[in-house]
Amino acid sequence: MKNIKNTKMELSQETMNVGFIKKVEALSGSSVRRCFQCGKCSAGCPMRSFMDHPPNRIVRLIQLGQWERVLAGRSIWYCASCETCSTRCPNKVDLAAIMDALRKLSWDADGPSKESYVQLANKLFINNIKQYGRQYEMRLAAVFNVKSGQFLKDLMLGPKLLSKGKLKMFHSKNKNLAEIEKIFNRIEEMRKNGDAP
Amino acid sequence: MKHDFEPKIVAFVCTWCTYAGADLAGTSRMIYPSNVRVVKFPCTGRIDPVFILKAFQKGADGILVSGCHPGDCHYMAGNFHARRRFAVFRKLLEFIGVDLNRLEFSWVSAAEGGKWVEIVTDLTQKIRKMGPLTQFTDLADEEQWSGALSNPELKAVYDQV
Amino acid sequence: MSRIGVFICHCGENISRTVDVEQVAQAARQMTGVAYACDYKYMCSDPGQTLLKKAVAEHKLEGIVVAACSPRMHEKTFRNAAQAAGLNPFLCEMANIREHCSWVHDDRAEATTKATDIVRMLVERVRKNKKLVPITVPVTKRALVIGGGIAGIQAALDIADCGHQVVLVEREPSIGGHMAMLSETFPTLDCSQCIMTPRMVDVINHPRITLHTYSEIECVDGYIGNFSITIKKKARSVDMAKCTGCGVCMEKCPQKKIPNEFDKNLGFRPAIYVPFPQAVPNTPVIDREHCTKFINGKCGVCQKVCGPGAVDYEQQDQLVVEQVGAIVVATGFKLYDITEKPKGSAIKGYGEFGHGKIPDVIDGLTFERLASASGPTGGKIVRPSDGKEPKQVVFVQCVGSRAREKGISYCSKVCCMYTAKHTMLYKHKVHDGQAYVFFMDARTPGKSYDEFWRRAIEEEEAVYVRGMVSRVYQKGDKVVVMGSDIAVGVQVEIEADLVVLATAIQPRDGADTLAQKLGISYDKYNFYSEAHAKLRPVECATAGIYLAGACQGPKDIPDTVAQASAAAAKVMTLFSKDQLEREPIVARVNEKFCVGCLACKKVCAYGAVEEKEIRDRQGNLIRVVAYVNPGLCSGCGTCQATCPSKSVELDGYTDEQVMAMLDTL
Amino acid sequence: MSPTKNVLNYSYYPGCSLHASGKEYDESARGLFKALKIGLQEVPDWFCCGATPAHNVDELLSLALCAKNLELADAVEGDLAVACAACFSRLKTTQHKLGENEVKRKQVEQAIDAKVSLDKPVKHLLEILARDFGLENLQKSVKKPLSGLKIATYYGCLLTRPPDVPQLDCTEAPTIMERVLETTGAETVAWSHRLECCGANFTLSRPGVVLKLTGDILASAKRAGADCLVVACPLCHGNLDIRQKEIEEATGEEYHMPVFYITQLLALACGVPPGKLGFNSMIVNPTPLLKEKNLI
Ligand SMILES: Cc1cc2nc3c(=O)[nH]c(=O)nc-3n(C[C@H](O)[C@H](O)[C@H](O)COP(=O)(O)OP(=O)(O)OC[C@H]3O[C@@H](n4cnc5c(N)ncnc54)[C@H](O)[C@@H]3O)c2cc1C
Ligand SMILES: Cc1cc2nc3c(=O)[nH]c(=O)nc-3n(C[C@H](O)[C@H](O)[C@H](O)COP(=O)(O)OP(=O)(O)OC[C@H]3O[C@@H](n4cnc5c(N)ncnc54)[C@H](O)[C@@H]3O)c2cc1C
Ligand code: SF4
Ligand code: SF4
Ligand code: SF4
Ligand code: SF4
Ligand code: SF4
Ligand code: SF4
Ligand code: SF4
Ligand code: SF4
Repeated sequence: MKNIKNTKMELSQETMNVGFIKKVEALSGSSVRRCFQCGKCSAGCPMRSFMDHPPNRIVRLIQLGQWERVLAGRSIWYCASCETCSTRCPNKVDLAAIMDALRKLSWDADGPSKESYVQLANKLFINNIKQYGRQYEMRLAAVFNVKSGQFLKDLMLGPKLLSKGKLKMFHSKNKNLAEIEKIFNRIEEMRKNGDAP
Repeated sequence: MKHDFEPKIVAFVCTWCTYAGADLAGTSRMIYPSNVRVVKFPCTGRIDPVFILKAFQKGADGILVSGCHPGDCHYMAGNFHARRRFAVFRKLLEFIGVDLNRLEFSWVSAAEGGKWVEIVTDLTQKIRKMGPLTQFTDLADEEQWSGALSNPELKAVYDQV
Repeated sequence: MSRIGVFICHCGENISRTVDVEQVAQAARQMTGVAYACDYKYMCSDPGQTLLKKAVAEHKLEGIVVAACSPRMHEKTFRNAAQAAGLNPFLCEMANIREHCSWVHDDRAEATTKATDIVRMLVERVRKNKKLVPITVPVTKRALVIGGGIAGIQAALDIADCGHQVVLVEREPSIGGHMAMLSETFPTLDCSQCIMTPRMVDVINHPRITLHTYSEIECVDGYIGNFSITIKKKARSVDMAKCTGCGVCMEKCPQKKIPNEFDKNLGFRPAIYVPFPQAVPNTPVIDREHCTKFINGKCGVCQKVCGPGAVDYEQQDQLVVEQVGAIVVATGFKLYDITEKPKGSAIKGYGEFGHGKIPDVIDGLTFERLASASGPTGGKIVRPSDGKEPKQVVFVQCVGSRAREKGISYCSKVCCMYTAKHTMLYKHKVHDGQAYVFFMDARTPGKSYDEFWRRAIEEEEAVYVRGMVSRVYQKGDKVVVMGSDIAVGVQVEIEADLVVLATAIQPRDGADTLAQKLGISYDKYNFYSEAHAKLRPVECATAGIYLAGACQGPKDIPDTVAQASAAAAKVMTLFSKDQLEREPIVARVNEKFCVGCLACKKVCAYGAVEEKEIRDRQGNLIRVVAYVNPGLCSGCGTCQATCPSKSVELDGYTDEQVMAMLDTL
Repeated sequence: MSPTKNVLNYSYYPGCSLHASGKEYDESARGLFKALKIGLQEVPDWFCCGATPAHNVDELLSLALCAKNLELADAVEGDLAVACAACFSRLKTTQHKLGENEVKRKQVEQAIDAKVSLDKPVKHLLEILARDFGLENLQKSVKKPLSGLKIATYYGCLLTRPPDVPQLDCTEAPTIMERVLETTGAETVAWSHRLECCGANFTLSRPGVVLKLTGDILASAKRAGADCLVVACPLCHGNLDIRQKEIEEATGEEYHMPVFYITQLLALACGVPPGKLGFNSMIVNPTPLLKEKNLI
């Protein structure tokens, strides 16, 4: 995708994706229009310096229905879900929830940041739940390193943690693992039928 | 503490700002040297430079002229006119050879009791160091100083400012 | 004067603790002119005051010095006591030996010396004091209100309701001002005409209001309590006494295509017209510039059709003189005109917005007329160019305002709010339309104002873009707006159907001329200046003249009405007494010495100094001298210090008094 | 008055981390509760709460997992005690969201094929100690005061945020950890980064980010003169303890600042033998500090 970060915005009822605004509002349960761009969210965001669009600008872009511009940036994948923004927003804009909604929408769509490490980690994490019911950090880390091509990453941490008894080499599956699978399946089913977002 | 020389200080102040500021210093029980004698005017705009000469002539060693801050004049522009007038007057004093350090202009508002104390104290100390002013006690007739510029040299200075 | 009584107060121990009061009294007895001196524990107490009164009688005192607290504390108390004892109160002065002495020094000997000095100074001063009598000025209890917008109407009604006569002068054929032009009003969105027209009718029906419309102030004489006003009533060409307001003349007038100013030229009117149907008075005027009869003498239709024979082509301008005691100035504002650069003004205009040549770029008032149910389109919002309903409307705030480069640095205060209102009115009328607003700040400091603005965005879905517009140009039937969104940090471009500019509020044309007639001051933009921004916000420095509404600075209706009522209250305060009594601390000119240089006139901030002609018995002008109008002088003394020939003196602060004090040094 | 015996009984949701990288938290919590005679019974067959990754991309899944866990917990008597701040946050959020949003509740019920039950109070260990058990009782249970220890209490994000969800303590100026620790005679320091994020979620994917954030936190604690940090969340612990060496290498600052779970120190104070508190599982060795202060 071309870099649209600095290109001119042509605003019209056609170019402002109102459906997108409504979708984000529905998913997050938070108003987007309330935001008056005070910047308090960005002021306290621990991840601001790693983001290309600061959190307030993310809200601004949604207000204008500029989904592509949001997608084109990495900000949503750098949000740590720390809830600082939501806690401090003077307008009760739940930006952390909006970030969740955006990640979900990006996850569903074919966004440019699909390959992000964060997304990969999330995916593995969820797969872990599906397969084992619980997290096994060793496996998570190992698979992540393999899949992300960073074989040597955190190489030194592993043995250290093992020696401290912090990583379990073996894991037992939950007895009612079938239950979990059913939940995953039902959600998938619901989505297929349009019963769930 | 006793000093060798206790100067006489005369303060010309406006009633709305500086006089009230000096009152505040009193109600706040701030202590300052007793050398100052206050003469009250409705406005600094009323203060004729002749009064300053008269005070010097009568033995004042230092003079303070103080009114409202620019823009706060109770009479809108009196302090502004005063400022202009004294700018001219300073030139004249300088011309005569009076040390301008003996004449202080300041703005003290009704809320600035502390500033009043500071200014009076500093001026008193400054004048103590300078010693008594003698050259004026024998200055002749102050009425010449009512701004009638009979002396061409003075007029030249006046026109220049 | 040589029988002076000196009363030294202990103030409990407040003074006596540091000042040896007995020693001061002892010293006072030695001073020239002092006939009696004593000290007492509480001078301001009843026994203290009785002591003073008794002493006056017993010792036949002619002057009094009370050495006690600050005169700011008790001068009134002791002057009253002196008066009760039969002395002129201005022969009583206070020597401040508490705030300026006992409280601020700790050395008893020094403080006592200083207190003695202070008393001596005041004794010398009192010796030179003169009896002063409070000045009284008779008050004509009749007010003039200039300008018949909501400000003038409110002030006039308040004063008249209080029982006083009011003369209301309006320049236009009808009262109403801008508020009559508005559609609905923030922050409540009530219909402007619905709340305005009843007030206009109240004015014309009020038994104590004399209304002069189509009239202007010709000249103003006099001073507070006693103004004489000459009013020019412009020829209406219709006899107000005869006209029934039937409107037949307007219907029949063949000149129908004159752009209607009231509708911001969106509609037309005949040459004989009322500006709008609810006009007050409902009497037409003939616009002589456009009337055929006046151009070439040919028509005369209106006169023929007028039943009561009210049309009078011969009518002349008329001068009326009214006597009033107070004046309320309420001449309102005009909108910044981007189409032209006024001659001799710093205003630059907006070349980048096409200098107003693009038909679908309009100003806020035009939008008001479009949105008004009684407007030229019946409240339908359409584009001036082709009458189509606009689907994309761009509003631009701060046009002209806050633009030093363009000539105005102030904020117009109402446009943020009326733009928010416009986006709502638009959305209410064009449901599928989209409003955009380019803005720098949203200035909404009023009760329920910010909530109103937020509603425009959150509920009416106006898209606000923080950032300004750089250029506007026509592209086909669209108007392209080039702006920026500084939150996103990119340029924004919108192809709009209609662009509405929130242009600056400026004083009316001729505001300066009127100010000069009235002798009131105005700022560099021609807004009238109040005497004190915080403490006297509705009074002019010139006594007896008050300000209301947008002529003093940009203002919305609530502020305007509040100020108008405040001005009315000030007028009523003035009218509450038959005589105006003032402290006799005023300047007086000694005509014998005055050389007529008028240096005093230049420095007097109150316009109190006038020129006075001295004539001989034959009436030949001998010379001109200064005269201080005691009604206007506020006693600052600036003139006295300025006068090169020492010809003007401020009572109560004469040179003699000051010099006497200095002589004690 | 000594603490009443066995009146407090809780069901217990340890969460994945407490079974692995945060096992010393689990051990010390159990030890402490035993010492205080508070019952703690683990919910059988609990699932992962989904933590941040789940709600990050799939809110419904996240809510469904937690709802399922709440259902499982219903089978065990007593309010639900939670140790991990992330689990606590997810469970509370689920209760909060499903309580106020009917649409979401219906969806979740469909997903787990059961009625969601929101009635069981979910409580963080801190809450149980400070409120249910009580600070006074806690103080009375202290056998070995921790006097001399200067502690920086680290709350991180999820214990108190957002304001209307966890309701553990004041969102922006909480004191619950300080109040609990001060019963032991320890000293808590005032410091700036108590509530800043450690970047927990990125420990795997973006360790650089974590290093920066935790580096700031450690620096702040050091500035305030703390001997050690105390946390109530295994994710915070992971970042601050496990990565401390890396941080030191990256920033060139020496910290050697042991990072305790709050239960470790409380249990120590209440007389649980140090050997049972997992001190040797910690990457930054706490022994020298504890020795120096005469605590072991
Ligand atoms: C587009 C727009 C929308 C607005 N919307 C709102 C709103 O929704 N709510 C709100 O509260 N405010 C609104 N305002 C502000 C409101 O119009 C003003 O607050 C109000 O009109 C000020 O009243 P005024 O009487 O001071 O002035 P004006 O209404 O201007 O009246 C002045 C009167 O004086 C007369 N006059 C002028 N000079 C002379 C002279 N020399 N001699 C005799 N008569 C003279 C004029 O003819 C006029 O009748 C709006 C303003 C604009 C421009
Ligand atoms: C930090 C700050 C800076 C400001 N700076 C400026 C400035 O630079 N310029 C400016 O124009 N404005 C300024 N303001 C605004 C200004 O202070 C207010 O406009 C002004 O004080 C309002 O005056 P008030 O008489 O309405 O209220 P107040 O000053 O609040 O007076 C109300 C009085 O009523 C008394 N009272 C209250 N309840 C009762 C009761 N039930 N019975 C009897 N008495 C009661 C109170 O004790 C008080 O004395 C500032 C305000 C603040 C907060
Ligand atoms: S803090 Fe809230 S209102 Fe402010 S910019 Fe962020 S989201 Fe918008
Ligand atoms: S929740 Fe995300 S966007 Fe909000 S402050 Fe934390 S990291 Fe920043
Ligand atoms: S200048 Fe002050 S000095 Fe003159 S009166 Fe004004 S109020 Fe005061
Ligand atoms: S001038 Fe005559 S015709 Fe016209 S409105 Fe008046 S009465 Fe009617
Ligand atoms: S005389 Fe003039 S005003 Fe009358 S009808 Fe003719 S054009 Fe119209
Ligand atoms: S009121 Fe708003 S639009 Fe008008 S000048 Fe001020 S800031 Fe600009
Ligand atoms: S300044 Fe003095 S001389 Fe000049 S006009 Fe005024 S009073 Fe007369
Ligand atoms: S005393 Fe002041 S107000 Fe009075 S005439 Fe002189 S300058 Fe004007």
